[in-house]
Amino acid sequence: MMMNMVTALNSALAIEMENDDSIAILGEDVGAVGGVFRVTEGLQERFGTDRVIDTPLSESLIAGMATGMAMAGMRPIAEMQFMGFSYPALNIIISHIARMRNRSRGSYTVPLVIRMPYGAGIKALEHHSESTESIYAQIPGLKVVIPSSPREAKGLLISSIRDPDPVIFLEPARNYRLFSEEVEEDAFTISLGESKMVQEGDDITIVGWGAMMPIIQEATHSVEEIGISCEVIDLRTISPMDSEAVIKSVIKTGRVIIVQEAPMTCGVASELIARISNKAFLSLEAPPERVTAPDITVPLPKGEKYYYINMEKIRDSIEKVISF
Amino acid sequence: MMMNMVTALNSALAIEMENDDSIAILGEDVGAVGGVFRVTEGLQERFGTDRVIDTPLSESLIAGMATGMAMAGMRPIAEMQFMGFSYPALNIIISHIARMRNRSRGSYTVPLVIRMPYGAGIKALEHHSESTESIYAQIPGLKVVIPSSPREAKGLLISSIRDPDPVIFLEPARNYRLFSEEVEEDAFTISLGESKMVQEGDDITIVGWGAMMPIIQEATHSVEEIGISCEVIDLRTISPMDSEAVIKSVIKTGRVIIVQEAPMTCGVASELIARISNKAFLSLEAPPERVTAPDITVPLPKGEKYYYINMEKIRDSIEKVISF
Amino acid sequence: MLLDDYNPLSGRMLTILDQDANLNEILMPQLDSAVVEKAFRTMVLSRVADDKAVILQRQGRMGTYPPNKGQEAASLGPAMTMGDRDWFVWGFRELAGLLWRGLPLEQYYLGWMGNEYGNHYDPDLRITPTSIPVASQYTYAVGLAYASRYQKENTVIFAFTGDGGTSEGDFHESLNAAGVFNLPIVFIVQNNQWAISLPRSEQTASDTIAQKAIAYGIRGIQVDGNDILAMYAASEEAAEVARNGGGPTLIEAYTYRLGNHTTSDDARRYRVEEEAKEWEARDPLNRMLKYVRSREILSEKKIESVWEWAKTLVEEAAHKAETTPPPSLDDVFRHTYESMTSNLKEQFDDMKKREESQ
Amino acid sequence: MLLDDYNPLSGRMLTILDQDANLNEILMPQLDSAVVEKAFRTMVLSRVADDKAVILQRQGRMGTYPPNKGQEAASLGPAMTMGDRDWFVWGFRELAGLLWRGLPLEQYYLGWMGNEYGNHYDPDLRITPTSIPVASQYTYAVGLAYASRYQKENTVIFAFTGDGGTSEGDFHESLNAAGVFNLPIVFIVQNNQWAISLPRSEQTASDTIAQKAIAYGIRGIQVDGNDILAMYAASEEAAEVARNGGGPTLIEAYTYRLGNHTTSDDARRYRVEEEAKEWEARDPLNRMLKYVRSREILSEKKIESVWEWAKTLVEEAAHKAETTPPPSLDDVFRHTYESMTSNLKEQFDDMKKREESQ
Ligand SMILES: Cc1ncc(C[n+]2csc(CCOP(=O)(O)OP(=O)(O)O)c2C)c(N)n1
Ligand SMILES: Cc1ncc(C[n+]2csc(CCOP(=O)(O)OP(=O)(O)O)c2C)c(N)n1
Ligand SMILES: [Mg+2]
Ligand SMILES: [Mg+2]
Repeated sequence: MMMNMVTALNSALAIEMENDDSIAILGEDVGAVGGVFRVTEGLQERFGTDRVIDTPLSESLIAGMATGMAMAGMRPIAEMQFMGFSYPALNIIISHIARMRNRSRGSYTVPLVIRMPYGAGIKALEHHSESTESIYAQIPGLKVVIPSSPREAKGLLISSIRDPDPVIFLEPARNYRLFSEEVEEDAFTISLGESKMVQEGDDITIVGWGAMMPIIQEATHSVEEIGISCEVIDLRTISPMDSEAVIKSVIKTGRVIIVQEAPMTCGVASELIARISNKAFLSLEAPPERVTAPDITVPLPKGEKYYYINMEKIRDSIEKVISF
Repeated sequence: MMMNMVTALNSALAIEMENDDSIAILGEDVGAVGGVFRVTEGLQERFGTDRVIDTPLSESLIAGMATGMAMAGMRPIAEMQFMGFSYPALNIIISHIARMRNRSRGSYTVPLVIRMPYGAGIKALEHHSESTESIYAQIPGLKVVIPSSPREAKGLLISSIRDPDPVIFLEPARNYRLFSEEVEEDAFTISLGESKMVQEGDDITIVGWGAMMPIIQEATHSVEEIGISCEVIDLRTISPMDSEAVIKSVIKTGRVIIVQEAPMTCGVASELIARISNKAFLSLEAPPERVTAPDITVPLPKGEKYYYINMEKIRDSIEKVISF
Repeated sequence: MLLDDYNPLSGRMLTILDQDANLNEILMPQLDSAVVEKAFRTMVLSRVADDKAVILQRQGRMGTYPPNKGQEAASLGPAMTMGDRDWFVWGFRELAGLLWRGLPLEQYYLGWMGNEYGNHYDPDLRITPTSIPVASQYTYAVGLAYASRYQKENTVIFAFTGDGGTSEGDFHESLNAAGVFNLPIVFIVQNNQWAISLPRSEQTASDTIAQKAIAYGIRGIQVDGNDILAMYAASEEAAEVARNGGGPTLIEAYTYRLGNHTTSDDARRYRVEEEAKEWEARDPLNRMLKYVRSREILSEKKIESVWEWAKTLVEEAAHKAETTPPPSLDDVFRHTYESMTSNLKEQFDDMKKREESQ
Repeated sequence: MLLDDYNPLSGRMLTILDQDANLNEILMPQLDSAVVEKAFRTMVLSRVADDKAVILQRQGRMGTYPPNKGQEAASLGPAMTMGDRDWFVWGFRELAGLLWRGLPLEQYYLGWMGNEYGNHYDPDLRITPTSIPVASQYTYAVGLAYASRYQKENTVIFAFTGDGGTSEGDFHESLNAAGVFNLPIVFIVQNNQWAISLPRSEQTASDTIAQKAIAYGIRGIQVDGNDILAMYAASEEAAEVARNGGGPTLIEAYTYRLGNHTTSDDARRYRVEEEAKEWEARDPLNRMLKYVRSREILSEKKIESVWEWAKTLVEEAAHKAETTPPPSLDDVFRHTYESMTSNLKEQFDDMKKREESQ
């Protein structure tokens, strides 16, 4: 069935809720409205207000309430309306959700999912374009998943819901309705922590995740014309991070670019490069490169072009690394 | 005059408050008690309750209140009781403090300092041993300073107070009273954004900050005996990060280790290595190494030894890199 | 004192000019007709400008926009009582008040068109930038108030949020601290009955928003937010109390969002249209109009001309905003810090080269 | 109903057994003497265990510790009313209640000695782990309550924090949501008059903590927190209301922290010693003792023996805790996720090798 990312996510939620009545959704405007992006559309009607819960405007409470529900044996799926509004919940996420299992040496666990749209490129107001995924990726005890396509979104969300650990599920807002693809109607899973080999190639490894994937593919197609063969990896889960697959690829190609929507400093790309440069040191034929946003606050739409990564930037970087 | 880090910080605060009555301190228990580590001791008595303000138990408010004071032309210095209790303030710090200047294109600025003790090694309760400095370091618009010694603490704090931008000032709790050194009684400044060359050497560059510095020096002294000459750099400011100095050093030595108290993933060390491996690529004679905590929650004191970096770990890493 | 007579436990809401434009002469604030005229003009201008913004958005000429329709009195009343050096701390739905304060409409438009220069206010206006993270602005309002007293400015801070905003931790921490420090703030909650799709009754179980003041030991009052005179009177008293060291007040402006939450929203998904219909009968602008007519403050001809005047201003402002050049690369980088860090400079130079080579 | 008669606007605090052990026979809850005896024993055990912890810390055998002295009744009363499947959500100063609930004292000690196994509770106890970030536990208490209703467990959640905790955003968001969802929770604020060095009067400007309930449209009551009978009666009623679908209640337990904030604190820096002296006269344990004597629930000899019993238990628990082996490398790594990620495994193996080579 053809689905875009929104309908694929909706399908994942509906299937899982159908199969497991310990699952409940909570967040701002997730009910009648179906969330501001309509990911939860129709679910309240179908599963009732007890299982699709419109909460007051309180992000810290949403995270904490989900924590308690999970501790009591439910499988809550919380929605933060945008990543930029998840910051009030960081204390609960860092101080409780990530640690409850370790703090209690396993007496209590917090199997929950916190979904949120993230990323720029949707011409939005301030705070609606954040990509601070490395805040989450650095917290031990959390898993952080970022799908890049409708099918990936469905399979990864189902895995996240079934996972015994808390998962931060970041949905690239820009890709919600960017394209559709064939997606299985039934449930299926995609393992957390395994990257996806999007395309094999010999000359250079390009790694990305989320909204960067379609742009990376544009760029790699364009350099193929000039004879550069790219190996493309979609990281899919940034925590745990499948650096093994990336390192294996770099050992083969000798060259690597990490494409990251977020600003440069202390992002996920830097972690990957630190691992690569340590473990693929002798294989590297050129300096590992990053293509990232500059270290500035995401500009409002009129200035976004100075921030957002486009295919030219990636292509130029490929040419630079190849010709090193 | 001999000062430990607590008295040096106290001296910086007193001098600056004496000279500039737009400065006020606010936080939990900063008044009569002088803060839980006594950094603000005596200041309320000296400067009054209007300038040394005990706030209710509300970290988000503390950060926001400081923001408003700064917007109105004051120079607030806020204290978070521990880094682990700064998370409720992250929304205000990320969403307002870091952005007010850019958001208003300079109409409003937020020259403030948020001080907080950070780091493990003090046998403390849960949440009292955090080192999540890379959360702060990745936010454009913030500066993040970490002193390693009493003298550094005083000079850097005075610079931070006088800086036109918001500064997160992280004080290694472990070093508060670890040692004393000669510190000028009067005001002096140490530039933000400039690392310190602690020791020149030829064979390998060791970079650290905060509580890691004394441990690094122990390790480098111990390897000197076996003829390894270390160049040691104290980063001092992790944002902006003086990667130029580090890169220059690595180009000279060809080898590098970053020592980071925090867990490995997405830390400041990964950023430094990403920059080094890109810009000193041809000079690297061995894979850049990190010595960091494992990716786990800081254990409670009884298990801390499995987390905290000791000099042996650094020494072993030096030997490994040297013998590559 | 109104704040006593209408305290939150009185069970009464302050109305002076009711929805049929009946006037409570005893409580009526003293306003000379020039002021009433200006208030009327401002409400009209706000309404016309707001409608225009919705159209601009629909035409792809503006970004997501939160309509103000129906809430004009709630921000205008307080704005009318502000002194020159008082602070106007807004959220994102306070257009009428901002226009009274003197915010150039083109700048307002510019902001919603996605340009940070929309927030580049003349500091003398003492308006803080738009604040999107709901209720977070209350925390810096407390700081402004603290500084006001510390600097002996004798100013009052007027801080706005919505009914949804009252559920945020920041609302609580701010009102509590303002109470403890006895600060000169007037907290105005525009209770427009909805927070996107969540009705007021599901936002909090308290009967009124005003009674939340009791938790902080501060004054509270529920005011008919569509009644410009009541909003004026309550704000004036609260500001005077604050200026005289009497501390903060929470004003619940009981009003209604006649439009969608934003231009991306479709209110029909969650509320019955009759509700909005009913509230249209209580439209603050109509009420004002009736008042202006009944008191003969303006002739019918003059009233007509106010709309014309507003339309002209709005068109001009839209034009100015639209013809403002987009931010330059320099704009986008330069205001991260007072001066660019070397890392940023490197990134800037790189982008500059890219730009020039294109 | 107590919750009506002593509503926060009544200006009255509920006391049943006053500080001179005068009893209000009318309000007195029905407790048979075995229960009273057990309560007395638990208070004594708590007191002895608490004093011991302070000594252990001073001797370097325990980490930073927050003394409970003087607050025994405030957590014990509610604990006595908890059903088997009810949840006990504590912060960090609720020893007496925990002991009643059945938390093994050695495990309590183990936690404060710096070992995560101190939180490895038997899930049947339904005690959540220590929560250090003040008031944050209130947010998950709401979730537990939601789940309780959803799962038709008919349980009540008892959630504790301090007077300082009431200033946190999480306190507000939690009480508000509990009100909106009408959840079965009893929120107990141990108002011990201080939050480290900040006196209650500077924590909030409201006259009582109990009146904060009004902001959320829920029940509130101020209770003499040193009166075990009043704490019992109020909690029992609040729990019953909750269990019958009547929603949450906020109980302010008006008490006093007789000791330092923690063993790292020196209360003489910020409060006059007379204050503590005065409160010693209101010590909940003395009051209980007077009651036990006056009702002749226990003979003098038996009373004596309770202390001996407690001392023995405490010594045993301290010994057990101290002789518990420290966490292994495996302990420290294994509980980050259900199964170790490959990155973690690599770090673990590395440490393992280091450990073995030493
Ligand atoms: C912290 C935060 N969470 C979520 C949002 C998304 N959001 C924008 S407006 C809004 C509703 C606000 O309701 P209210 O405070 O009543 O103001 P109104 O929109 O009705 O004027 C929400 C949830 C936000 N801007 N900030
Ligand atoms: C979020 C947070 N901020 C600061 C602290 C440090 N701290 C520990 S206890 C305490 C005071 C708590 O006061 P109260 O809630 O009255 O409880 P009490 O200690 O009096 O029992 C503070 C500030 C903390 N633990 N958590
Ligand atoms: Mg609203
Ligand atoms: Mg207290």
